[in-house]
Formats: sequence, structure tokens, C-alpha cells
Amino acid sequence: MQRIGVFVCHCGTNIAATVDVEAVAEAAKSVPGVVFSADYPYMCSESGQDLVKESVQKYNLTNVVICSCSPRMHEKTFRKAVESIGMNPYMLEIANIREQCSWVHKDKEEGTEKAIMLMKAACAKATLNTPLTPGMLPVTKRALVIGGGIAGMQAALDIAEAGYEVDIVEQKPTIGGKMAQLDKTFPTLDCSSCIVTPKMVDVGQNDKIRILSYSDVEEVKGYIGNFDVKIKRKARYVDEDKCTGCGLCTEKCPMKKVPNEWNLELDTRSCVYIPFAQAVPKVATIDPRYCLKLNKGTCGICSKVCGVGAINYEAKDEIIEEKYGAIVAATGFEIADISRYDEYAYGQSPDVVTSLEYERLMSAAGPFGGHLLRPSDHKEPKKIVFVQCVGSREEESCKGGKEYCSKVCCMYTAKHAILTKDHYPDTDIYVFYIDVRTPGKLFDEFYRRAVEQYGVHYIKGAVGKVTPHKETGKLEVQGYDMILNEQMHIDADMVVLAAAVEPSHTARRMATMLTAPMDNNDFFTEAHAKLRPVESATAGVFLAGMCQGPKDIPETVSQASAAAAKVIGVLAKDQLVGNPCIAHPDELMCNGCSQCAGVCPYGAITYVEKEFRMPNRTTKMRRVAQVNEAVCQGCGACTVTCPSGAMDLRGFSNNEIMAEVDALCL
Amino acid sequence: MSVKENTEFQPTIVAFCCNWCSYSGADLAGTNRLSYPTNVKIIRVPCSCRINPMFVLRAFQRGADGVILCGCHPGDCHYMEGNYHTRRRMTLLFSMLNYLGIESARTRVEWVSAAEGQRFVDVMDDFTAKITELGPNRRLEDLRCKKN
Amino acid sequence: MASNYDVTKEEIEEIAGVNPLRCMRCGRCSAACPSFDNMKYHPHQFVAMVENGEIDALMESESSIYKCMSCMACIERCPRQVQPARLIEAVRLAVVRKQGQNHLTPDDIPALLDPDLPQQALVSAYRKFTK
Amino acid sequence: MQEELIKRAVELMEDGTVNRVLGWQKGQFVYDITPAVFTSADELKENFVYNDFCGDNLSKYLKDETEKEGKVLVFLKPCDTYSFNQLLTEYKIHRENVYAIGIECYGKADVELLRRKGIDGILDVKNENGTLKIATIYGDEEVPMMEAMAERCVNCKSKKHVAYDELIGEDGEVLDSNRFDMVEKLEQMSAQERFDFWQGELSRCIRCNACRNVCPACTCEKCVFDNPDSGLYNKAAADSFEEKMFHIIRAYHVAGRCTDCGECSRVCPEHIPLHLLNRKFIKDYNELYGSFMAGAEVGQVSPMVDFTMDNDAEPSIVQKGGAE
Repeated sequence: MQRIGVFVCHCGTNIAATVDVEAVAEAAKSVPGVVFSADYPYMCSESGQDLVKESVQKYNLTNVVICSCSPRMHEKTFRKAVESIGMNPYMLEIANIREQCSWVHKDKEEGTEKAIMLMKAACAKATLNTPLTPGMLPVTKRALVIGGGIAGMQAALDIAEAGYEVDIVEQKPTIGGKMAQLDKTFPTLDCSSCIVTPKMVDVGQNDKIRILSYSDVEEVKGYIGNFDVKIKRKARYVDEDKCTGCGLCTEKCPMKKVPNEWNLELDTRSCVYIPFAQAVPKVATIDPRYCLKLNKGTCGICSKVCGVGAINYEAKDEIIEEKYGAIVAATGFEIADISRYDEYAYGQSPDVVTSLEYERLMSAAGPFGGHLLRPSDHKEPKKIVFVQCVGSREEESCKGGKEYCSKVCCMYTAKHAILTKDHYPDTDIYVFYIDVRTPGKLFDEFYRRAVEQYGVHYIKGAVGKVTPHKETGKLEVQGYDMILNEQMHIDADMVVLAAAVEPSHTARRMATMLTAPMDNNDFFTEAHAKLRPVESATAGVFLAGMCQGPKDIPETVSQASAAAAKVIGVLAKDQLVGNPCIAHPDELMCNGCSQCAGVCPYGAITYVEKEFRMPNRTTKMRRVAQVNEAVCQGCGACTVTCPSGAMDLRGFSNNEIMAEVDALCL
Repeated sequence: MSVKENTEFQPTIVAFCCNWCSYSGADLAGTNRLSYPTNVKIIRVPCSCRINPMFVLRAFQRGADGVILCGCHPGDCHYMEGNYHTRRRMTLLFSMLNYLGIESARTRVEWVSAAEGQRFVDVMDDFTAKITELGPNRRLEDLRCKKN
Repeated sequence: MASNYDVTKEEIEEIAGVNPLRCMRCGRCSAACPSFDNMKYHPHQFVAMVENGEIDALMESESSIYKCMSCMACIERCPRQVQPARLIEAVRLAVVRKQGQNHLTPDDIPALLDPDLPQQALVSAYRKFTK
Repeated sequence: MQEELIKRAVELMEDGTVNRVLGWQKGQFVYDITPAVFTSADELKENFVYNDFCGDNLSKYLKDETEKEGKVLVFLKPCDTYSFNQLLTEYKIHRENVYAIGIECYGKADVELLRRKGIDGILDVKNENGTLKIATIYGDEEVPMMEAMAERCVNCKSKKHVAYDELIGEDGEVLDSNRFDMVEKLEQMSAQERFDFWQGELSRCIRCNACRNVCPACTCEKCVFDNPDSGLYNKAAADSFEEKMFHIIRAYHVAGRCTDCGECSRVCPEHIPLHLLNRKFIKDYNELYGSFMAGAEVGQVSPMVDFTMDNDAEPSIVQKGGAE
């Protein structure tokens, strides 16, 4: 039999002014199960807590009901107090007679009546309370970073710095990501590769970090502290341990007509290749789509020239299984497909390029060695038109554009304009913009420099049509200047389109595996937009970089470091304390219908075939639900879906809530 | 057990509030000393999706005159999608209750955020007024459990 | 604002089925417009002026409303589904209605049908009648 | 048809494909058929029956039958195949232990309808080209089959078999039926009229649980009403609302899983039109969330566990009723 103690707080006059606290304490005496009741000026004070503790011991109380302020205020305080004398903290209930009674009602008679009802409801629930113990979860002290761009590298370095092992899974043959493809960075005009390649080397040389390049995450199981991840290491046909990266094979490979992804297919590479000079790991990879040996059984030259015998044509994809305590998603971004905007003639003329392609055209490691040339005739462009917001800030119903602002385009276009003017001062540059967005340190100054110092023509307006003229090799740009209110025609040599950024196409697959929520644009959703911006709602999964939303390099790096700090926070613990108020199925009741698994936002529910003892010494295999206590957050969606009531929520059980309903309605 | 017996009708109203938004919203109403009728009795649940249709029916069975469910605004659920489930479930449940002839004004779902103390008060004022107007829930209440 | 025609912006918006507030002032409509140089008010100005309720000026500007070829390029280019061409058409319609020139009833049409008449002209005419 | 089914069942039993047959067994009268498991050719020949009164949906029995050794043969009418799929979706049937034969169906008779015509003491019923020739102890009667057909068959939703290993007879199409007409009619009534209608119907409920026991969607190990932890535990009605609560919750729990097979109404000894509750949910989610037919395919996601972020109706759309 439960022995309940009821304690009514005056809260000075906060409660006592509108609620007759003595009457509430007196009324409690007649509630079934209540063996002790008292009122006290400040329950939350040290002496108030002592009163609770003493009474529990003196009257052998099994449950405590405190009638005071909101449980959001002091539930933890009182739970701690009773725990200190050996009572299970979940045997305590709070009746909220301040925020939801004395403060909102004026009439003392009515207020007292309501307070008594709230007290009775709390007693009714308390009677059904059961002791709850949070589960303790061990932590695997290793982290996984998905994506080897600047976000992934920074996160990995910071985690490694704290002394934990990190694996980076990168789908490309080298880490470095998009930042390695950039020429310069805004607004300082640092050489991008000069700052990113040392980072790549740091990552490559850090003995806590293992780079799993040319690999994909295949499966993620488990939960915070204990993720089981399957990683596919795609066949490289080159032994990573043996290859020295000398590059001889790439020179001798006869298949030289492979489109070069690194330069966005503006030039070609050999079939066995190292993406670029500073690649990490600096190891050759054979492209199986083009290799003569793999496809036709001929050639085999790379194997012959390799001095260390690293070439292995028999290599197969390999699946490795690893355990991690936390995961950072840093899957990055891609440039959206803009081929549907045929008004800009992208795809019709090679001289209409995206900004990232322009970046490669300008790069010293690019197809023209840093000399800015038109892709069509390799002549220097004299007039260049930049078009902003191609595919961004557009309703999806229009052309399937992105409704969001891609954020980085305004700044990199200013950078392109300045760099071009720097190297080729006689170039005419026009930038058609809707708005120039420069919120950032030194950003607006940078943009103003482009206008004032370099004389870049910024035109508030848009481009309506780009017509390539075969004979002259010019691109006729029909634009509109909103300030002058006139249409203009520009004979341009090149047109550069600021194409929208979009999340990596692998992101959705990844989010599904991680059971991490995404928005409609396939960006990962943070757990709280303001207060938990680097955490996914899935415990143990953290977010860094563009995969969470458009951002520039410093923002990406700071988010990566923040995510790393969160990861370290998880890994530094030996055990994680779970939330005991979670769903649990009564296996004898569960009928295996699997509806609950369908509504669980965290994927915490799985099903197992389990043997049950039946009458007459027989057994029966039955499919029953299992709740992963580490993953369940205790929302209760499953409990309502369960037709048999087998799934219940600890701390808010069906019986407890029904008892409250009964107490309030009678 | 109304203390104002033999005076005007005092409805019993049960309000289920999710812990993260609406319960905090109700707390905020208190902190700001915004007043609403004493008829409203709040039951705290972790998420609006914890509210089983059984609870709603049970409240009516035990003599509630109105049941209101409050949760985070769609898109703001602490558990990401709980209130989307609530929305569907309750739409269908209310439609069924209506089909059985129970006045649909007796049941309601409102989205109240933790910042909307005033909205919580407005919602409760309005709901209480509507229920008072409707009168006692003769159609569903359990006569034997009612004390007077 | 004193009005000569007594046509409100709400009417124009309703006829066109367009919400000018969706416009984000990018100017793509006017950039794409092939009649730009012939029009006093350009497609984006239609949007802005309807939003500001300057309907009279638009109705009086014959060079604007009758130079629009209804090529729909502005609708095609618009990233926010504002559909300037529909606004222009709505203003045109408002003018036609005010002048009482909309004499033809659907019953009159069969007698006037000419086998050489382009199908599109017919469809276009019907579309006006349904407005 | 009956002979054909027996012949095929015997064949399958003899060639070892199955070791028993789930079918319909003769009762004391021509109309009181019971589901039964036959284990030999002799039993089949003696007791197996397939006639106008074989309305029983056999799919639910597969839950227990497929847990046993060996394969069981089952005959499924088109509407039964939906339940079959739904049970597969919920992992209630071991598919490898069942051989399903789809059989055509042109609607089943409801003996109650005959009785309402004053026909009693029925000895035999024969269907001759759509006319029931009925022999009773008071003499012979003739009734067109259409007039004796069960409501669920008049408003048949589908003659298509959505699952089977083998088909005997023709496969049909999904039909545009009028099954929601009565629901609509009720919706048109005033709140008081609806309340009175359901009061009249549900107050007859004796909580015999036949509807629950026959329902192919009610396959819980233990019903929520028998679960002491559910807060709803009770064996008999404690008050006047109890039956309503039971039937609302029952309909709610099978919503999205109910294939509208109509067994609940068929077995109700008080003739409560329980299917009208199920159909209300079906009609609502079809209208609100897009058309959905439970059991049309294995593995479908029911609208009850699904949602959309932007397009779902708010509960406030339920506005009818109010103070009247």
C-alpha cells in the first residue's frame, strides 16, 4: 500500500494569497493513500526540503506530492532531495498550484477548490508511480565523420586533438572537398588551396585520424555511444599501402580522354589518376569505367610501370564494420543542375559557365594553368556578365528552383570580379543582381571595393536572355537595368552563372540511415534552430557545414569545431545516463503489428522473433516490439498507435493519465 | 462538487498540454498573471501525440463537459513530428464523435507555443465560454459517477 | 487617390489571379520582355503599380497595354509566380469593359466564324469571355 | 462450384502440397455454416460446403493455422484477400505455410433478410439463376437473390483478388460501390438525430465481443479492454457510455487496417451496423488524406500512422454539430 505525503507550499504569499493552503493540506488528509500532509512557507528552501526528507523517514512515505510551482521550475530540486534519502526520484509528483492556479485566479474560494483538485490528481497519479531507473549506456570512444571537406576535416582534427580516434569517410579518392577546388577565398583573397592543403596534410598525418577515402557509409545501426556502421571501401585497384603516389602510372596510362571531375570536366585526365597534386591520401585510383584492362583485358601498362607492385586488377569492394560513439554529418553540397534555365544558354555555349567552373578556369591548378581563357576558343574574355540567383530564391513550382538564398554567391561573385579585374584590368564586368547580400565581417567593404575601386558594373536587374552567336563567337546578353528602367544588350565573351547550391545528393540516403530529420530542401534539420544548431534531433549525430544549410567557409569551420566539441562531450563520458521516462512494450501483450515502428520519429522500435512459453509446456515464436532505451526520447507516439495498449510510457503511463483524468472530472 | 451550487452552470474542462510548448505557455500565463477560468484543469503529457483517444473519451465518461488538447505548433514539435500525428488522430476522432452526435464544439485542438501565454488564456476563455453556452454534457456523461 | 475609372487594385488582382506582393523585384520579367522598348510601363512596373494601386495610369497607357504581345516570357522567367502578363491582360480587360466594347455575346460567334481564323485567336477570345 | 473446390482440395492434399484445408463446414441448417479445418479427403467430401451462405472470412483463422506444421489450403473470396494482405502486412500470417486459392463470389445471402420477409423454418435454399428457391416447413418460397443479399455484398467494393496462389473462376475489378451512402446520410442528419440513431443502435450492445473476435484486424494477443494496464480494463459495461466507448475505440484501433469486410456486422447478434463506424473512418481518411484501401497491397503505410507536414487538415474542420 502506498503511503503518500502531501506538502503544500505557500510560496510566501504567491500561493497563499489566492489559495487557502491550510485547507488544501487538510483536504489531503482524506485522500486515499495519504498518511501525512503539511504546509510550509517555502518548500523549495533548504528547510522546506528538510521537512520533506524528515517526513519521508518519519512516516515511511513511499510517495511524495508537492503542491507548489510548475514542475518545470522545481521538479528536479525535489527529486534530488528525495533521492538523497534513498527514495526513487520518480515517486514524486508536483501539483502546479502557482502558475496554473494561484497566479491565474483571483477568487480565493475557487482557487482553493481548484488547488485541491490538482492536489488530488497528483495524488492519484502518485499512487500509480513506479520506481524508475535510467539506463546507463557505455560509450565507444571513437567518432565517425561523414565527409572529408573542410567541415569534416576540421571536426576530425578537433576531435583528434582531444585524444579520440576519428574515422573520416569520403566518397571521393581524396579529402579536401569543394574548398580544394576554389581558387581564392573572400573577402581576404587568400589562396584557397594554400590554406586547405596544409589542413589536408594535418589530417593525413594525424595518427588519431584514419582516412577512409573512396568509401561510402552503407548502414548505420545503433544509437548514441554505440553506433554500428558498415562502410563500403570501393575497389581502387591500387593498394593504398604500397602506392607511393609517384604518378608514373598516370603518365603512362594510354587512356587519357577521361573527363576530369576535379576540373568539372573542363579538361580530361588519365584513367588511372591522382585527382590533384596535393591529394590526401596521395594514392592513384583506377577508374573502372574506362580501364582497358578491367573492361577488355588488354593494356595492363600501369601494372608494368609500377615499381612497388601496387596495382591489383582483382581488387573487390570491401565492407568493413566499425563501432563509434558519435557521428558528425558533414556531407557538404553540390551545385544545382541549371540546365533547365535554357534562357541563359548554359549547355548551348561552352562560354556560359557556372561560378565553380569559373573558379577552376581561374585557378593556377586549373585547365588553363591560371590563365583566364574562354573554354570555346581559348581567347581572353574582354567582357564578362555575371548573373546572380540562378536557381536560388525561386519558388519550387516555377522551375524546381530553390526557395532559399544560397548565401555565398554575392560574395564569391564580387571576388571573381575583383580577381578578374586584378589580373586583366581592361576587362569589362557586369553583375546583374536582385539584392547584394553582404552580412559578414569585411563583406560589404569587399563588395564596395569591387564597385568603387575596380569599376565593376553592378546592375540592379536581371538577365532575360543569352543568345550565343556562332559567327562572332559573342554571347548577346539581353538584360534589364531597374535603376535606369531600360533594357540593355551586352555583347559578352563569357557569362558566369551563380548557380544555386544544394545539399549533396547522398544526404537523404545518409539522413535515412542516421534517422536524422531533414527539411524539404534535403538540408539536415538541427535539433533546435537557435539553441542546438549543431546537433541533429537524433542523439549522437551532429552537423557541420553546408549539409545543414548554405554557409561560407568560416561559418562551416566554426560549426565543425562546435560539432567536434559536442562529440568530445559525448566521448568524454564513460557512460551516458538515459531518460527513464520512455516507452516500453509489454511483450506478452504485443501482437507484432509493427504500427508503432512506423510512427517512431527516432527509429527506436525494432522487432524480434522471441520464444514464449505457452500452456502445456509448449513454446511459441512471436514477433514482438523492442524499444531501444538509448534512442527513445519518450514522446509517446507509439503508445497511442498500439491497439492492445502493450506499448506504454514510463512516467506517463495509460493508467496514470487515466487516474488524473478521473480525479479532475469527479 | 462545485462550490457555486445552484447558481450558474460551471463546466468541467480538461486540458491536455504538451510539456514543451503548451504547458510552458500555461506557466507563462501564470507568470504574467493573466487570468482564465478555474474550470480549466491541466494534465501534463510529454507530447500531444501521447494523448490517447481513450483519455479523451474517459474524460467525457467521467463527466467532463469539454476536452481540449494543446500542443506545439506544427513544425515546432520537440519530438519533431508528434503533433503531426496528433493532428491526424484527433481530426479523425473528432469527426467520429461528431458522427455519433456529440457536439464537436466540446472537443478542440489548439497549438500554443511556450511564448504564447496570452494565446493560452484567449483559447481557454473562448473554449470555456463555448462550453458554458453548450451546457452540461448530457450526451456522454456517466450519471453514476457524477456526485451531484 | 482620385480615380477616373473606378477600377480598384483588388479587382485587377482578382481578374488576374495574381498577388503582386510575391514579387521580389528581380526584374527578370522586364529583362525578358521583347516589347520592352515599345512599352511606357514595363512588366515589372505593372506589378509594382498594381501593388500601389496606380491602376488609372496603367489603363491610360495604351502604349503599354497594347504593346504587350502576351508572349508570356515574363511568366516563364518569373521565379516567384507573379505572372505579370496576366496583370497586363487584366488591365486590358478592365479598359475594354469600361469602354463598353465587349459587345460580342457568345451567341454571336458562330455566325462570325471564318474557317481561316487561327484556332489560337478563338481560344484567346474565349479565354477573355470566361474572365 | 462446391464440387470443383473439393476436387481441387483433394488433389492438393494428395500431391502433398497441403496437409489440411481451411474451408466451410455444413451446419445443422443450410444457412448456419461454420469455418472448419479438414484433414482428409473423406471429411471434405462429407462436410465441406460452398453455397450462398458461406460469408465467413477465413483469413483470420490463418493466424493460428499457419503457425502449425505443414501448409494449409485456404479459399478466399475477393474481399477476403484484402484481409489476407492486411494480415501479411502486420506479420500475422506465415505466408510460406499457406496455399491460397482465390474463388469468385457474386455476393452472399443474409438469412436475416429472409426472416424479415417472414420466411421461417427454412429447410433448404437453392440458387437457380439468381432466384433463391426456399423450402420451408410451411411450404416453398421464392426470393430474388438481390433481395436476400447482405448489405456488404450489395455494396461490394471489389471483385478483384489482390492475393492468391491459384484462382478458381474469374477475377473481377475493383468496383465503384455505394458503400458510403449510409454514412453520408447519417452525416446529413442533425447532431441530435445522429445521437439518437447511435443511442438506439449501440444501447443494444451486450458486449459479447463477437465483433472483436471475428474481426481480421483484431488480432491482438490481448485486447486493450482486457489489458489491466490500459486504464480501460473492464469486462462488462459499467455505465451507459461504456458501449459507445468500446465501439469508438474498436473502430479507431482498426482504422487504417480495416478492409471493410463487414464481418463485424454479420456476426453481431444484436444486428448493430458496426460497419458504419468503420466506414466513417475509411471515408474520412480517403477524403482528407487521399484514397487508401487497407490490404490492397502488402506493406502499405496506413494513413493512421502517416502524416504530411503542410497539407493535413486541422482538427477544427470538424464543425458540424454544436449547440442544436
